[in-house]
Amino acid sequence: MTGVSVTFPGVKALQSVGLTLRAGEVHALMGENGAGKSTLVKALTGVYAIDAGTIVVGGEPRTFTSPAESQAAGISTVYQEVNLCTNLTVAENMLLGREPRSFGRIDTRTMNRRAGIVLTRLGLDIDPRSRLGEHPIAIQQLVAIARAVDIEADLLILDEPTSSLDADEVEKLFAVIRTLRNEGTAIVFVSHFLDQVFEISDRMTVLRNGQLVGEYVTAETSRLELVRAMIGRELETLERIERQAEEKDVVEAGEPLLQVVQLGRKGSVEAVDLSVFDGEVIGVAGLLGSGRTELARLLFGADAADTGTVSVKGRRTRLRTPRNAIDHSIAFSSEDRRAEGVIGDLSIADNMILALQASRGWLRPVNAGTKERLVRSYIEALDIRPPDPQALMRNLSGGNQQKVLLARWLITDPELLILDEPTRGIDIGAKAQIQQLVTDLAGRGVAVVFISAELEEVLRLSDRLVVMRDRHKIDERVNDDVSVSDVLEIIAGEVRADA
Amino acid sequence: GGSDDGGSGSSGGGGSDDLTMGFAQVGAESGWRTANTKSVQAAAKEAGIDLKFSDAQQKQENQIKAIRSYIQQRVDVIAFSPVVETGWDTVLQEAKRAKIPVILTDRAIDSDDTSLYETFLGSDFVVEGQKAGQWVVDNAETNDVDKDGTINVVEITGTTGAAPAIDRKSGFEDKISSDPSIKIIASQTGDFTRDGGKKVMEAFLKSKKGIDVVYAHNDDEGLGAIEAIEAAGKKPGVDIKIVTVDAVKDGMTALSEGRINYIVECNPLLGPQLMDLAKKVAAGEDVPERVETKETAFDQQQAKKVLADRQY
Amino acid sequence: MRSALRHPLFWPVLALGILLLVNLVATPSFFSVRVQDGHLYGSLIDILRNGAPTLLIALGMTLVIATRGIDLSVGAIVAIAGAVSCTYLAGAPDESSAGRAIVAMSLAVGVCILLGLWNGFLVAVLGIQPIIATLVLMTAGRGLAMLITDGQIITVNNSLFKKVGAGFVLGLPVAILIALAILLVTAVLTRRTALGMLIEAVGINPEASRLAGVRSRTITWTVYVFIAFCSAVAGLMIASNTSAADANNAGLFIELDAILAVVIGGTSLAGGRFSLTGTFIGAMFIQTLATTIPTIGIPSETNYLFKAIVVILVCLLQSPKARAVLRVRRPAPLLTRGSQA
Amino acid sequence: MSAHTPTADDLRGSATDRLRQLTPPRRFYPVLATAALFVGMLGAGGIRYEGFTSPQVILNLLVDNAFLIVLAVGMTCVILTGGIDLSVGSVVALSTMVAASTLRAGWPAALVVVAVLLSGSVLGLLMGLVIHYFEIQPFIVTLAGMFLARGLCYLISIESIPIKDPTFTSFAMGTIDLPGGYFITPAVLVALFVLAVAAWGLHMTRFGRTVYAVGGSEQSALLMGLAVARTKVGVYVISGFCSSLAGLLFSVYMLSGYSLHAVGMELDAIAAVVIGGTLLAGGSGLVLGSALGVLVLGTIQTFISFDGNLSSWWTKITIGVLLLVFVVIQRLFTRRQA
Ligand SMILES: Nc1ncnc2c1ncn2[C@@H]1O[C@H](COP(=O)(O)OP(=O)(O)OP(=O)(O)O)[C@@H](O)[C@H]1O
Ligand SMILES: Nc1ncnc2c1ncn2[C@@H]1O[C@H](COP(=O)(O)OP(=O)(O)OP(=O)(O)O)[C@@H](O)[C@H]1O
Ligand SMILES: [Mg+2]
Ligand SMILES: [Mg+2]
Repeated sequence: MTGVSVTFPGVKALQSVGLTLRAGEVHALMGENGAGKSTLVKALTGVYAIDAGTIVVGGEPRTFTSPAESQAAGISTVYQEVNLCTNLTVAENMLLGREPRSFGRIDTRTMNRRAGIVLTRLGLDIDPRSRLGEHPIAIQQLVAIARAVDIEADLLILDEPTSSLDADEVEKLFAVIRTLRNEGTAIVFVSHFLDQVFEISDRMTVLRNGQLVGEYVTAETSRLELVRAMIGRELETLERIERQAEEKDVVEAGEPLLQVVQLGRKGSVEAVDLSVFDGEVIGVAGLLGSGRTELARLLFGADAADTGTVSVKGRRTRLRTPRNAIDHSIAFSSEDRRAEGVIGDLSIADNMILALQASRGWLRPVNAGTKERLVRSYIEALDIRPPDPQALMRNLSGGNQQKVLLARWLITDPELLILDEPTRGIDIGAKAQIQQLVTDLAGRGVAVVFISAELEEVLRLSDRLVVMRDRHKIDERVNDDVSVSDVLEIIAGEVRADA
Repeated sequence: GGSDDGGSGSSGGGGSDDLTMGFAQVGAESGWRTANTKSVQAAAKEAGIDLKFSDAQQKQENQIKAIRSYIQQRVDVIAFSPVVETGWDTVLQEAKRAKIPVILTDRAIDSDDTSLYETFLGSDFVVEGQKAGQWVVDNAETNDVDKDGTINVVEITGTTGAAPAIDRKSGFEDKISSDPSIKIIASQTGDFTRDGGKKVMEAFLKSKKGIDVVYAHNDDEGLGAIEAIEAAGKKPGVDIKIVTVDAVKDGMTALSEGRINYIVECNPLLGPQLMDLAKKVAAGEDVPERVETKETAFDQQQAKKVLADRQY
Repeated sequence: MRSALRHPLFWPVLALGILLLVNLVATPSFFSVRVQDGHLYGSLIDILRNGAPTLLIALGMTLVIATRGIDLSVGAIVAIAGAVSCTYLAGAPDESSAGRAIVAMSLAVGVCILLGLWNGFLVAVLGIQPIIATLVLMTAGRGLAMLITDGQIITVNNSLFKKVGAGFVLGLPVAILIALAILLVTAVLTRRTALGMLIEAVGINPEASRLAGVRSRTITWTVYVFIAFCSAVAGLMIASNTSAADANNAGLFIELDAILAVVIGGTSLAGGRFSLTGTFIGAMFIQTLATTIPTIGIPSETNYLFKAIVVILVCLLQSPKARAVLRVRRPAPLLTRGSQA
Repeated sequence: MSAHTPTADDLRGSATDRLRQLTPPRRFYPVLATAALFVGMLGAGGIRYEGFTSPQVILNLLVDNAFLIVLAVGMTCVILTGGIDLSVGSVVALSTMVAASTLRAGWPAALVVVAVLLSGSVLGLLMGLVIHYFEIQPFIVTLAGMFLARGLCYLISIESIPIKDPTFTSFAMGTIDLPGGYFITPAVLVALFVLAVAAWGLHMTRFGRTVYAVGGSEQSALLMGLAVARTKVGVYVISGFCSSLAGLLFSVYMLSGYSLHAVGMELDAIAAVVIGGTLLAGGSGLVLGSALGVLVLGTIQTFISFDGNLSSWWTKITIGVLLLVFVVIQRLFTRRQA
């Protein structure tokens, strides 16, 4: 595609961008949050109409006016936010529109079998007949990928497919991508994980502010060059954090801020003991589906626990609803931002202020001046784009939405902040900022529970590490130089011991 | 469910060998209908007839269902006030097969097969319209309030498509066609309600000039029109003449106060006559094919006389 | 001009304007307002006065719809309010005293608020789908109203009571003044406090709102109580307008008018962002339409046809998509609607 | 669910698989709840009223509600996509009107049937096109459709028109005798056939699955490259078709055309669908549930007529209360399962 432009009211999301894709090659699309990657993907596949420019497929100029058309032309896409139907089964989601039929009726048996095969190929052990909505967001993402892979396309586009996957899943995905590449499929891969990009891609295109920065051959480009191309400045922040994190030492003394004993919920998490002290970062590690999210939801009262006790600052209490938790200055940023975070039709400002406003009650509105000041300062601090407080949340790029949601909780000035995948879909610059933020908060005495699929990140930030497996807490240790392989060993060891 | 309200009184005489009657009422859409229901219920109690009553909520299909269930329950007589004239053949065939006699009340049905029912008891809406029209014609002199030689009538009709509305309109038009000086200058539905009558009349008063007579298809619409006329600073019954149909108590009061000029009666108190017929029919006696209720019309003088013992 | 064109209320206002113009052409005296018995008198005044109940209910409906709900029981509540107040008044020894009227009206409003609590309970606590939860009261409520009035039309004679729906203050109809006052208070309550934003948040994404600590249950519950209150006042106006309680017909189909007003005013039935000004214009539009029919002499048989055509035209006019199709090609064909995951 | 170890998993997996085949999938729970409650209601009626549970009374539920079943089937399709169709009641009335007036004008019965079905489908098509391409809310478009159809009825005639066509009358009088002296009508067969076709179509065809997908998330369905436009317009055509078919059954049932027929029947249809466990938000529900919903409403009616002592207002109140009891119990039922 050449010279492609897309304009939204008030935003030039893409200006004259070109992109060349070759068969049998993995092409990475890089850029900061809001650079225009997802827009480019959507323009290419007919979701957005393009204002200018041409798209040429196999030598023929084409304009797609709907995703259906691009799919028919051999382009298979996984969009950034998981776009599946949670009310249908996994198999149905994978094969919608391409169901195997016999005598005009859908052959459910074949459908389930076929879905099962593709899922296994991606290392997913789930029942194709189960409802998609029952699965955590990471599984949903894998199902979306499975769907795209199963469409035997000439061009496969993956917009941040790995944002919620852990190392294991990523490896399996890459294996599949390599096979497809060797079979001659062209692949577009969007990600903020530089390691992954360098591992899998052959070529990279970098966008910044809707404009093309350039195309690079991966093998000939260094990380530093790439980062500089993406954000246009040097990246020292990352290193600075590592230093700080190491310097810090927390005294686990006195009353824990939050203490739970044998906290559990039928069908979700079994009897967990945990104490959280002021100014401490607790990292929660575990494989996909190990129950990290569920634990976080129990700590926040998003799901009501049915066993165990909770005390906040030594006082026994119950966390039955998020309101209870918020009243105890606990905050929780969910991993599923689209379903559980974003209020799409409200502005950035309203989204940011929501939690604070909710805890104040409707009768005491945050006054306009304070609101403006708070919102502006967080827009600036987190570098949210567009920096317009009145922009609608649903028009923001994925990463920027995540930042707004973080700001929502920071504004409430919590004593305990539970972050479930806070860095999902966030560019490296912003990721560094957020990590910095966590460190700063801890420095100021805020306790943080930090959940991330990226083990390195968890290890880098946390003072204490909780390891989960199969909905159990299987280990807890002070994080002094625990390494990724140590953690994996903990998980694996337990498995072996179990079996 | 299953709570029993005081007003229905089913087991008047008590004994199980009593006559059982299934009565499928149209609904309770107006005060007139409620009076009709009460009359039937009271008369049944009086006559010692076990009454199975059902309210169809203005839906023909509900009436049919009710009749079906009466057939299932093997009642002795079925009576009903048809929502519409048409569409009764099937279910009445079933009743006939089950040898249950049927009495129509209030309104006839349109069927070629008159053996489907024993008799009809009720009034004729066309005649009511004619009576109203005749009154306008007869009093042409006084009705031409503004003395311009033409009598401008505005008509507030009942619910569009409802049988009384259609018949009262055609009966009225039928009579006034004899006098070229009488013209309907506007006609609009007031849905048989006071609120509707008032709103329609408000609009007429502003958009039409020289209104002499209001013809409302029922008292309620007429009462609504009165409110609108008074709000416009005119005297109802004097500056604008009003003729309505029904003769419910509120209407009669207004008539006796001179705010309405003429009311054609439509009598809801069919109960006693119905019970008489039911007993005869059940006993296999011959009954006339058509029994008209005694109905009259009232002017202001007559209204004053009968107002005191008006029950509904 | 361009910014006016882009204003969401431009099209509803335009539609209202056109409708008024049609009336003016058909009946030149349509706009004339004169003083009659010390108050203003004319078609426009009628529209304001008769439109007040619809406006009130549409106001409540706006908030209910903003939380993704709907309330079908408003008509029944209207009937109950009228029935309670008139039956009480008619049974009172001093029927025409002002004190009685106040007691009667407070009683009616009180009863209706209980009904609102009931609806809210079904929706917010038991989690029954709003349409079916309120369908219960829609059916049973009219029965209750008839039970109260014994199926009769109860006529009352009380000058204070009559004022609410048919009276005038400072030359203006009391009904519209009450409705506007409630509109104003609601506007202040929703827009000057955080209530509006919280209601919208609950309507757009209930789960995200809950996790952000919004008391969505209380908010949902409150809006059902509020619409019941609005319906009660509307019911009093309707009863007062003819000084009679008609349990069968009072407020029949008013829920459709109210919903139509809300939608014409630009609030989406999918919940979320709402516009009270839009609702005001929508309600006035509906009432103008109702007045237009007898004024310009549309035959009864074609009322529905006329209404259908007007509704379609207004909605087409209002839909950005339809205007775009009629004008030029525009980009961004998809994703204008938020999805509800 | 399953752990990550293959060994333990093999054993557990197959065991749970077998179990899974025995217990019905979760999406059937609401319908099962409706069915259980329906049976419970019949039982309660049988205890309270003599003859309530006689087979013919139950068959009459079908006989008297065949048209409503057809209507509810169409409505279910629309609601499954997250839409709603308020026009169905009016379209039923219009269909009876068209049928009655064309028959009176001497058209052959077959032609009349085709004309009615066609006009209903075309009206549905128009509404679907407006809803999808102009992005106007279904509630409003179909409300306009409701006014339009009702208005057209009046245009044809404001008086009721009897149907005297021999084909129609023989269809109306015809019964299908069942062993034991019981009977149903041909309309029941039509309704059951429509129900079966719809159930099959929704579960066994691509169109049907797309209906569910659109209801789950229209945006996702679009991004998955599904034929969203065709599906969304399609369900309104189906609903229009079902309404006109229901209208035909209704005109057979009534043997007349009347512009005030079926006032408010759209609410009955919606109520039946919702009682049957379908979510108004779309994406979840079964047509079978809607048919059960119709039977539940019919049972409430039967309660009323068997009682025979309820005055008009107690009738309304009782209907409301029974509806309430039903939805609350159903809600508690399904909530515990969820
Ligand atoms: N529908 C829309 N309306 C208005 N603006 C939009 C819309 N969609 C995207 N934008 C804007 O276009 C720009 C590019 O967004 P895009 O989603 O392509 O970013 P991205 O590179 O994918 O970022 P991320 O890494 O955060 O996903 C952003 O500024 C965003 O706010
Ligand atoms: N590989 C898998 N196979 C089957 N089910 C899985 C798998 N992974 C996760 N699950 C499901 O995930 C649920 C636990 O999810 P939870 O969200 O707590 O996990 P998590 O550790 O937070 O993972 P994530 O980081 O993906 O959110 C389990 O109930 C299970 O149904
Ligand atoms: Mg993106
Ligand atoms: Mg998780």
